[in-house]
Amino acid sequence: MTPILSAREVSFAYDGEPPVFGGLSLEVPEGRTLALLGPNGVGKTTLLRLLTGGLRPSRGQVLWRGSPVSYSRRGLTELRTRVQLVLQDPDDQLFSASVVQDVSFGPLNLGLPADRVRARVAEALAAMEIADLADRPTHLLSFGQRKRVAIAGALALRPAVLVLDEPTAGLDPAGVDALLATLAALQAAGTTIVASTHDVDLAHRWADDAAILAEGHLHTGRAADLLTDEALLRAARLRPAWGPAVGRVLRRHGVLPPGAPDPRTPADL
Amino acid sequence: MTPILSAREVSFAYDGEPPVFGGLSLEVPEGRTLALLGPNGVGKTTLLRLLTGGLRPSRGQVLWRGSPVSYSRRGLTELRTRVQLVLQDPDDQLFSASVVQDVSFGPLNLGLPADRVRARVAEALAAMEIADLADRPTHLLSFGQRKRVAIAGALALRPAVLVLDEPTAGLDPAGVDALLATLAALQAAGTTIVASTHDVDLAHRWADDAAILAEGHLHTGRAADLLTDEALLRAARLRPAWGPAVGRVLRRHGVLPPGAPDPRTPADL
Amino acid sequence: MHIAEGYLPVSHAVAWSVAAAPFVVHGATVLSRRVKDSPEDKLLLGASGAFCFVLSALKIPSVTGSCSHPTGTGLGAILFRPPAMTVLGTITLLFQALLLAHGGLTTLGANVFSMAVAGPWAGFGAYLLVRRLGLLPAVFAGAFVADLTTYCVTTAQLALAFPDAESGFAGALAKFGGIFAVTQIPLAISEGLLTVLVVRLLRTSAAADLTRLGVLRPDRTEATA
Amino acid sequence: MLAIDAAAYRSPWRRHHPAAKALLAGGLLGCALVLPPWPGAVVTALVALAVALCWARVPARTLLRAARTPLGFALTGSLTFLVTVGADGIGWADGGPRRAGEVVARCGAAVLCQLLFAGTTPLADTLPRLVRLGVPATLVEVAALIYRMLFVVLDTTRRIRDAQAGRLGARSLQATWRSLGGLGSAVFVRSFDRARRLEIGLAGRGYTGALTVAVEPIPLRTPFLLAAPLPAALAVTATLALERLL
Repeated sequence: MTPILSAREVSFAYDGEPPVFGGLSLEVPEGRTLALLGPNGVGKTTLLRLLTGGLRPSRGQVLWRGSPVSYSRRGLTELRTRVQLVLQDPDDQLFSASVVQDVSFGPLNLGLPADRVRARVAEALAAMEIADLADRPTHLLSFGQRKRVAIAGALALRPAVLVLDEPTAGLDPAGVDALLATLAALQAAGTTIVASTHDVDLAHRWADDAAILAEGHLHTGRAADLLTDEALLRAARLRPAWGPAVGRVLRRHGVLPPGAPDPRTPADL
Repeated sequence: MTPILSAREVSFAYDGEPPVFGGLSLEVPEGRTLALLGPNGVGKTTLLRLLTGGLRPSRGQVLWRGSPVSYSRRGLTELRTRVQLVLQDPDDQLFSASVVQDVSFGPLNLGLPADRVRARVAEALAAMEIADLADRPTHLLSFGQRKRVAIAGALALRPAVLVLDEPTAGLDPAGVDALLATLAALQAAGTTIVASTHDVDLAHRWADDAAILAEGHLHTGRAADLLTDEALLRAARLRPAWGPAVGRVLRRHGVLPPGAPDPRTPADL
Repeated sequence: MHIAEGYLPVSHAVAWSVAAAPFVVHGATVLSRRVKDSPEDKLLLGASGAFCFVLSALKIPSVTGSCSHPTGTGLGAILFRPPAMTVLGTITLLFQALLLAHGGLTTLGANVFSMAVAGPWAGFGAYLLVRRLGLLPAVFAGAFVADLTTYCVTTAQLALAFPDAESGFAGALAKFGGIFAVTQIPLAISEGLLTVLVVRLLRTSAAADLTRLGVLRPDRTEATA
Repeated sequence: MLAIDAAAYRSPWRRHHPAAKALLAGGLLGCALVLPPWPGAVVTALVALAVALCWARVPARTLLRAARTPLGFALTGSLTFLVTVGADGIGWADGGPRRAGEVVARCGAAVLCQLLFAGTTPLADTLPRLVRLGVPATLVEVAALIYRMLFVVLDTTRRIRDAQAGRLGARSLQATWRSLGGLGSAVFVRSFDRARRLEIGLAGRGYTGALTVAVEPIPLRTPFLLAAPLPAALAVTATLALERLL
């Protein structure tokens, strides 16, 4: 099946700097969740910005359902109604003091009429479970609430693919759980989700597929396979997850039957 | 033994807001590491700022070796040469153009002569293992490097107690490992360390003592006891750590002998 | 030195609003053109405005030992040019009136004239005159003159509104001038010093921005001076 | 973070249209400026205070704290009315105290009206509506952007200042200056950096130059609109009645 979004041999260098990476390929299968892992500074954010049209590859192509993305104004508008990026720091995306005004920005840029904009805003706030924050000023919200508003701003464009840069950074465990539940509901409603992280436990708990970016190479595969490959994780300067390690020990000692899945959280034990 | 730093029944409210908490007591034993845990928004940062003289309790006292801290200019100077706070975002602490200038800020404010300032800076950079960054402009450093420079800026005042707010936030696993190793070296050299986090695994791996702030109450005790109390952790909206959970299962099935310590990282398995 | 809401008689409030209006309109026209050419400038203007507001909220020690707030108009005029500073200053003054009750809505015109028109233009003029002698002396001159001009204009505004019973405008000028000089002249010196400290650091930490804003010359010989 | 701003969002009048609130507070402000200071300004001040505290429920503490700076200015400035400068030097002015009292009363009343509006009407509700009054959209967008970034930058400033104090940055005058220079430049750098990151964040949402947003409609409620001119009418009536009595 054609992936919904893919990168083919993309390279990128910021103006006047050495290339961040050269020739990476990635396929995002439709309707699934993909975790992009790697240590800090390896280019995860750059790759996400390439996938969402925010940067243009110096070589290679980004493809939407197999067709190369056009970087004309129209082509970019088309891509952005399909793929939305949520940055790590919500303050980088929230420009309005009013939650409703901020979320309405994307739909208005699409040229939708006022009543449809209102409907989109209400829908996005409901999906993020923050309808009650509609009247609150952005600057009096907590970090976790601002994060949700930023995601709602992306959802208001009804993207088919939602791309999140370190979505759980700065959230406490309860906040992480709540956000993962919301993302799961989005996925169930048909949205494809890509998220970067350097937390292997988190990726193991949440992702269907994984891509590990290390030393300029991208390793891709099913999360269950890739995230249990300790040699690869070590090479990528990541810490192996508890779940697979515990599962292995328990199976070795016969506590878990051979075919049973690895535990995902300590509560599974 | 008298704790090196303590809070006795401290309450605090920001101007015109309801109190963050009322009547908390905490003792920081000398030469050990204490983890302060709790969900976001519960007042961890406020408590750390009270302990380091950045805020003055509305009721209650902060004590240095059993004597109440004086909030006179002289009293605060004295406290701050003994207790230093490192904020979560290093950019809030770096305001000079170069690393050396930044780290020298504290010693210069102490009024030390130039050669002693230089010695202090060199010592702090060496302790944080960033002597090679001395002449670099701060804004060209990576996040992890900036974090180390921020800590060096605090160490240059030669504090007996180093207080860190979410020191590992934003660091990747390799960065976390390296920072924990550096903090261990500081502790070995006699520095008492207090750090806030909402990562129970991290606290379990690193701290001697723990304090859990939940719903306005502070629960304190040895890390090994407190961090295995699942009911308490759940009440504090924290996720139980893998280590103790895995240890319990392994002991129950006879894989680990009854007295053996819990694993601290998946690599221990 | 913000003239509080209701302090000026209605006729004076109206007159100063009329006097300030052409400058604000001119500034707004300049800005609109700039933003149309490069949309990203709108975000930089937002940042600049926020910076100006925060700068004017800093407490700085004055030479007399008391504390006061800088106007920030000199640095603003040097960094963003007087027309832009008139607009940013007007917005800042509106926010100060509504968020801090510093200055008022009916006195907005008078405050805009002293702090967002006279101060920036005088400061920028002084800056240009001294620029040959080097960046930092020029920055000091710009900030000092902008602050002092603001104070002089406000004094004149008050003296016009409340002339002395015997000696009229001149006497009132002396009275208002005298009573506010105690805080304002040391403050002007302090603001000049602070602005020099800030620009000196910016020369290393934000050389590219200063060059783009036209404060540093592109050859960057001053960046290392 | 800013007490008046926070009060405005929590105000029970939040759901009233800004125009209705402007009519109410503006009417009172007109009374403060136009009615004879005695007894007009005093009456207006009392009416404005009563409306603010009892009807709009602006927190008394916020109101009083905010009024301190403008009243301090009014008092200092009005000291000059007590003396007169003539050919034969400085002397006490005839009727000086009365003139000072009048100006301070007028200013105090006006400040309370201003705070009545500011303490009940969030800027996020007011700013986008300025376009309908003929203010150019670009200007309104820049103002709204400044308003949003203000809080991000203020927060940064507070944290940097705390960090400096923690490292003895306020220990001596020299240290204070060193801190202020660092603070000013760091805030500039952080503000500009923030603007550039916001540009990246908004580009993905389709930013091409206009920050158009949908303004939530706030209905103009007839009862409140009808009640809005009443405080001013009350102030005028009471002043006229008192003038006849006195």
